Amino acid sequence: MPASVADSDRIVAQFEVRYRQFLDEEGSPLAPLPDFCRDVDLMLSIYRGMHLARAFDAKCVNLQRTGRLGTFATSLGQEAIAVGVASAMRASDILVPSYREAGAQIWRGCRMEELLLYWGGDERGHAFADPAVTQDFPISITVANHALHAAGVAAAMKLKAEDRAAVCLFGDGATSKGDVYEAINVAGVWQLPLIFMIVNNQWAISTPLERQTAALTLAQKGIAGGLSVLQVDGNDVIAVRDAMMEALDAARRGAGASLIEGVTYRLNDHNTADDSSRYRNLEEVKARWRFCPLRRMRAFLESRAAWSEKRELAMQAEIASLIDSAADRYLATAPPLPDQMFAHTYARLPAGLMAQRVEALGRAHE
Amino acid sequence: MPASVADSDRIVAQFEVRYRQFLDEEGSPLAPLPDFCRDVDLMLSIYRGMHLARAFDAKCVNLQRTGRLGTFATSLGQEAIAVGVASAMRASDILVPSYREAGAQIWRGCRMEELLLYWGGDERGHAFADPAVTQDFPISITVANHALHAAGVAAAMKLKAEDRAAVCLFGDGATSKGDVYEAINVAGVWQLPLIFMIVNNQWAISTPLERQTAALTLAQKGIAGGLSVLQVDGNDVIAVRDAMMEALDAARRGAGASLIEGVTYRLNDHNTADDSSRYRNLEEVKARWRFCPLRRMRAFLESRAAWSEKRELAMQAEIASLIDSAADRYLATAPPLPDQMFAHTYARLPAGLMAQRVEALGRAHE
Amino acid sequence: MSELTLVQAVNLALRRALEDDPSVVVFGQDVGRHGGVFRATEGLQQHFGSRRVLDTPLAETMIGGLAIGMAAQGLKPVCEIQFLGFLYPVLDNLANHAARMRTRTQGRIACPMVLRVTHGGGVHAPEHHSESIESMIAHIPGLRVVIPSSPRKAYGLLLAAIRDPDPVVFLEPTRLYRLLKENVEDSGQSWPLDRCDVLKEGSDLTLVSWGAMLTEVMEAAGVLAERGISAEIVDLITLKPYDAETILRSVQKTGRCVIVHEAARTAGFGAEIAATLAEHAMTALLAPVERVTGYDVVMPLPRLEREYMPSVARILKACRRALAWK
Amino acid sequence: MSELTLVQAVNLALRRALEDDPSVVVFGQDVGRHGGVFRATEGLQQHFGSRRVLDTPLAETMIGGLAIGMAAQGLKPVCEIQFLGFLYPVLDNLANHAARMRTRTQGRIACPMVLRVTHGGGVHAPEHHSESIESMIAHIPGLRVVIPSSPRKAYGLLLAAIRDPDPVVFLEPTRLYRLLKENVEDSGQSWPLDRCDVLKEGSDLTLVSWGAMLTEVMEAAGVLAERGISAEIVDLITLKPYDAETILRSVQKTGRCVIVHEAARTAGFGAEIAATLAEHAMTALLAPVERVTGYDVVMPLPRLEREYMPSVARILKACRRALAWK
Ligand SMILES: Cc1ncc(C[n+]2csc(CCOP(=O)(O)OP(=O)(O)O)c2C)c(N)n1
Ligand SMILES: Cc1ncc(C[n+]2csc(CCOP(=O)(O)OP(=O)(O)O)c2C)c(N)n1
Ligand SMILES: [Mg+2]
Ligand SMILES: [Mg+2]
Repeated sequence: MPASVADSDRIVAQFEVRYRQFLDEEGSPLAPLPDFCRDVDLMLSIYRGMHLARAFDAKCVNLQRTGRLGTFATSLGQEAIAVGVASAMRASDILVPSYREAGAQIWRGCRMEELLLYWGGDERGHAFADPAVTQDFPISITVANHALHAAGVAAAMKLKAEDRAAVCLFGDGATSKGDVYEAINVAGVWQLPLIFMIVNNQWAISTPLERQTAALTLAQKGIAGGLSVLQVDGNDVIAVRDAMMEALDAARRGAGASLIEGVTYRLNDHNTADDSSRYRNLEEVKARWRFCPLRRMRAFLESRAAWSEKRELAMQAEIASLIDSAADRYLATAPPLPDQMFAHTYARLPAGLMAQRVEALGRAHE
Repeated sequence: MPASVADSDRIVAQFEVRYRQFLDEEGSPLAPLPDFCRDVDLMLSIYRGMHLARAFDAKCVNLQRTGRLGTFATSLGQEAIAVGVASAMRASDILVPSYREAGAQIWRGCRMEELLLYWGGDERGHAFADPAVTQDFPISITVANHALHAAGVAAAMKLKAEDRAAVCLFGDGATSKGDVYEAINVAGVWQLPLIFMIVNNQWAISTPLERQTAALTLAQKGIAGGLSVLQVDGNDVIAVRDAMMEALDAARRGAGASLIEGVTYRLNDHNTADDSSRYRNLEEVKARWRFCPLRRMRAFLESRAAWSEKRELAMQAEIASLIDSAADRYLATAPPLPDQMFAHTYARLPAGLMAQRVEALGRAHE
Repeated sequence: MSELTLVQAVNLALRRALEDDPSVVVFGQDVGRHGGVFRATEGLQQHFGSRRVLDTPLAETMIGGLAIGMAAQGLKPVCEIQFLGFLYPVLDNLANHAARMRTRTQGRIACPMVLRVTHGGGVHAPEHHSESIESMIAHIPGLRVVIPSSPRKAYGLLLAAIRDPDPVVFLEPTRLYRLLKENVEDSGQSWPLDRCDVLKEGSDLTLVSWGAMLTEVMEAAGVLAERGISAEIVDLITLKPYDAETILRSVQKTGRCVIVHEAARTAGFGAEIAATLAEHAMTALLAPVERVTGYDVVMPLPRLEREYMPSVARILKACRRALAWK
Repeated sequence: MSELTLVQAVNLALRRALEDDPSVVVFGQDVGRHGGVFRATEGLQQHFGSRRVLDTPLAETMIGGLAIGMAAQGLKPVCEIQFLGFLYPVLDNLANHAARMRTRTQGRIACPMVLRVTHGGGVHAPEHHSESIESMIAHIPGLRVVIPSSPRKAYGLLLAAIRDPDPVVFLEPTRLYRLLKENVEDSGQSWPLDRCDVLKEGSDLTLVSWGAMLTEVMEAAGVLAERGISAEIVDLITLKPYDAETILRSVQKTGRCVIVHEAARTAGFGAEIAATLAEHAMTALLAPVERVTGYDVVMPLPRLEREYMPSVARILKACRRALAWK
């Protein structure tokens, strides 16, 4: 920024982007911790939530590799954002996720067998049964569209004067789409109770961040809509949760929308159909493991004497058995009936579709 | 901006928006003027260009009111942006205008009878005959789409390593559309030789700026894409031209794209089909006349003893006669033949369309 | 009961819906203080306040996206896109989300929204203001597409659309906005969706059309009547889901069918109707089906738009061909 | 001459076009270093450099918009949209600008661009990755819409599309990408646009289809042949402008026609073909036209996609109905 301003020019607006981090890679505090860190049970459940996310992710990849699941988008390395976000929300808030936030969805109440069913290619996986999540949005495969849906959700909350907020997650790549910008803009001008969390994992399939945008930070995308913006260490679950709590609080107070950029890294391929060695250096990936959010949190818990190898093993066993039984339930689910295509196309099947349905069902019984 | 930064936070990016103005409303310099102001002929032709724009605008409104032109979007009060922009460009640069920049189009070489023909409802008005503008884009009625076309034009220039730039104008309302943002973003990351000029006339039909966005300035929209941004007094043609020259120079130097917000005011209705008294206070409009760009420039020229009432009258007469003969040529243009619909749908008429053409032409001769 | 134009009938229906159902929210560009570029929403914000009737920023994708989110939260968004030429960016949200939200969540989340858009040309409007792309929209499973042809229908159909639990694209023929007045009772009575309306019974020939083109179709039928030919006129009303029964019944009777629409011919909705006849009325057809449509060219600017749009003369020519067939 | 899959043939054609014409520029998401999510552009950036083969930011509207600007400046943009479900946002630029630039400037500015998009389902892809909305695109005047059904055609048609002076939407059937290999000579020879290809001559029945569905159609024809029935198979190839002549000629001969497509039935492109037959082949038709199509429901997720798509059994049923008609 040049220091001098020509006579003809005067400064009419100034902005800054701040970066928030509490724990360094080794789990040592860099600053006084937020109050919620004193709640050891919470800290432990957050740690467990991240592990659950990671183990579920591994299970999905495994099921896909063995032909029992469709293409799956893994979230390895991004667990702190998922859990940091979900743990800061209330059940009455609404999650509007992309396709890489199983950790957040599970935290909020989506059943793992539901998510498996969805990725297994069955719409029933989106019929979330748990009352806590019946209003949460389905996984959004289309990049960025859901940012505007989240704005609509938040607009409804605001028009109904409810004490709730919407939370929308999307990737670094998504920030290039106009949908995200239009959502940012309307969130600003309508002062919506809405938090955008950009999951900046540095890659959009094969496209690295520097080919996505010339913006210095992704947080500054929010400046275009007059939002409160912040960048956080997305591998520091405490920072993520803290930033979210602040933003949610502002949203509920009527202070409007926020945009948070969580800086993290996609440690795995884009999805199970991808081979990232085609475009990404393995050394780069290896180096990023040092910032693993689980490792960091474990070190932190251990430094507080709240954790041990024994508890770690017990937790992993507990998680594995949970996931295995979810997978069993998924695998035992009866295959969908062809009628499923017709049942919910409209609230009531139109006459013309009835004939088609008859044809389809007849065919199925051929 | 809060002065203190919490321990957990550090500032990672800072931005500012500057506002540029050389002449006050009375035409008095507020700062040392750019060099080009010493070129009196240039100053006079810029002044004339603004008058021509205004007189042409009035003629269009008049033709519309008397049933000889279609719906027309007037540019009353916005002449400094049109002429400031066009006068800074080279013929080899490309103008990608919206629908309210007749002043810029005429400056560059579009014939007034062509523009009349277009607004009169005839595609031939877009077949610009002057070699200086054969590559300029047609008027864009769809708000914002053309921002991406301009980016494409600039990308072509860059890929071909040409010493040219594209200039795209659009309104305050257009900045809410994702197209503009996507254009900003790609202009940034591809370092395109492209200048976006936002014609902030405070209104998008009935929607005032404050219901369009919560951004403090429109210039800051460019921060989202990492562009150089600037706000200028859009009624100060010297400031507009100066900002454009700087931006064009940067574009040609390979220093990338700029976004300039020209702050002006729409003194007339949105278009000839609109009645702005339904939504806008007449007092507000009256107060804005004080900032009229023509008045300001005239005062400036008079203060330099470069102008007089006599010259003013002579210029107005000359302009009026030019416009009248353009209007005469427009009104004398033979009506379009039905074949015009078919002639350029494809480079070569496909077989199926030939039959339709025969039907249409037969019908015309019925 | 009062004499209303079509656009006034739209206004009345919106007013009624806002009155009756607190979940109805009207929004779009310039629909608030201004009352809409065609005055369809005139006075609504003044009466119902700016929490029920909202001006939006200028962004069509956003309007569609907001509606989906609002609908998911139990509101009934009724939004306006000023012209059909600006609907394209909304197709993404319509096809990928609005139309499939119910099925992709297996009924957990629905999308009861109405998107009002002006339709068609013939009013000397600027470029992009005269489109008729109804067949593109009608191809999308999960949507409803409705187009009224009179003030009374506009009132009843708009109420039906708003009350429908699924997303509806509601096309308003710009050319009819102020063309005719009709007695419209503010009865709160909706007009059935998914059913054609036989505007005029006849025995010699079936004319099928929708929206503003029915003006020319009626006129053509009048000319035919003078010549002693009795044309049955079917107003399609709903393009999706569409009522093939009524058209088939009519053609079973008349044996001849002329379909008239303003949209370009190829893959226009006339193709669907002609296809239905080819599938289900072969034995009844006494003459080849005729389509009188806009040409497969870009909708021209105003000076040539009348040359583009089906004229009474072109309709009559097609009728003559159909009637001449032995 | 080498044995290539369809996606390899696409790659070869791109390579050839980049080689032959310095104005060709290939761009899209992940087409550069990665070589495209389906490897259609594999090796191109390595060979031609990143001024000819460019990765874009993730924004479909932008891809379409850039192409228009580039084309106006004399480049030949050949861009990729990864899946047809992501094409919706591009329709705005396609319909409002690409398709009409030539006519709205009366020939001053043209828009020679090619938009490559994968088409169709049946490959167990995620949501939104299996769409077939070709009829929506084919409704737009000023565009060309092309869909190859074999590696050789893919090569020749893509070259033709790139050399064509108008905007072309080039649909690549995902299911065929790696299904079959064919000898493809890198001759630089283009395949004619706007013309159907009669894949197999026959006398009893005409089967019309395009893209991946031809697989089932061929199989059905094989079954029919075993039963002594001779089916003629027409590969539509170009949906816009479309070659009605060849289909009419075939149906004049066979008197029976079954149209097969994966897209939803209502206002699918099958309707246009059936309509053409209803208009111009009435006297030749010995049986009602049959359409075997996807249902008017949202394309289901993978587990049910085979139930959605026309099967050989459904095609045979329709053929039986058509053949049974006396
Ligand atoms: C609109 C749209 N375009 C393209 C795709 C194909 N696609 C799937 S994921 C992806 C990259 C997304 O990158 P980012 O937003 O950074 O999210 P991430 O995958 O890294 O979580 C692309 C291009 C899509 N799903 N939707
Ligand atoms: C995509 C699109 N949406 C809506 C319209 C209708 N419309 C025409 S001008 C206008 C307002 C534009 O405002 P702004 O961008 O500020 O430009 P101004 O008219 O003030 O020059 C609107 C909504 C349009 N032409 N295009
Ligand atoms: Mg990413
Ligand atoms: Mg404006």
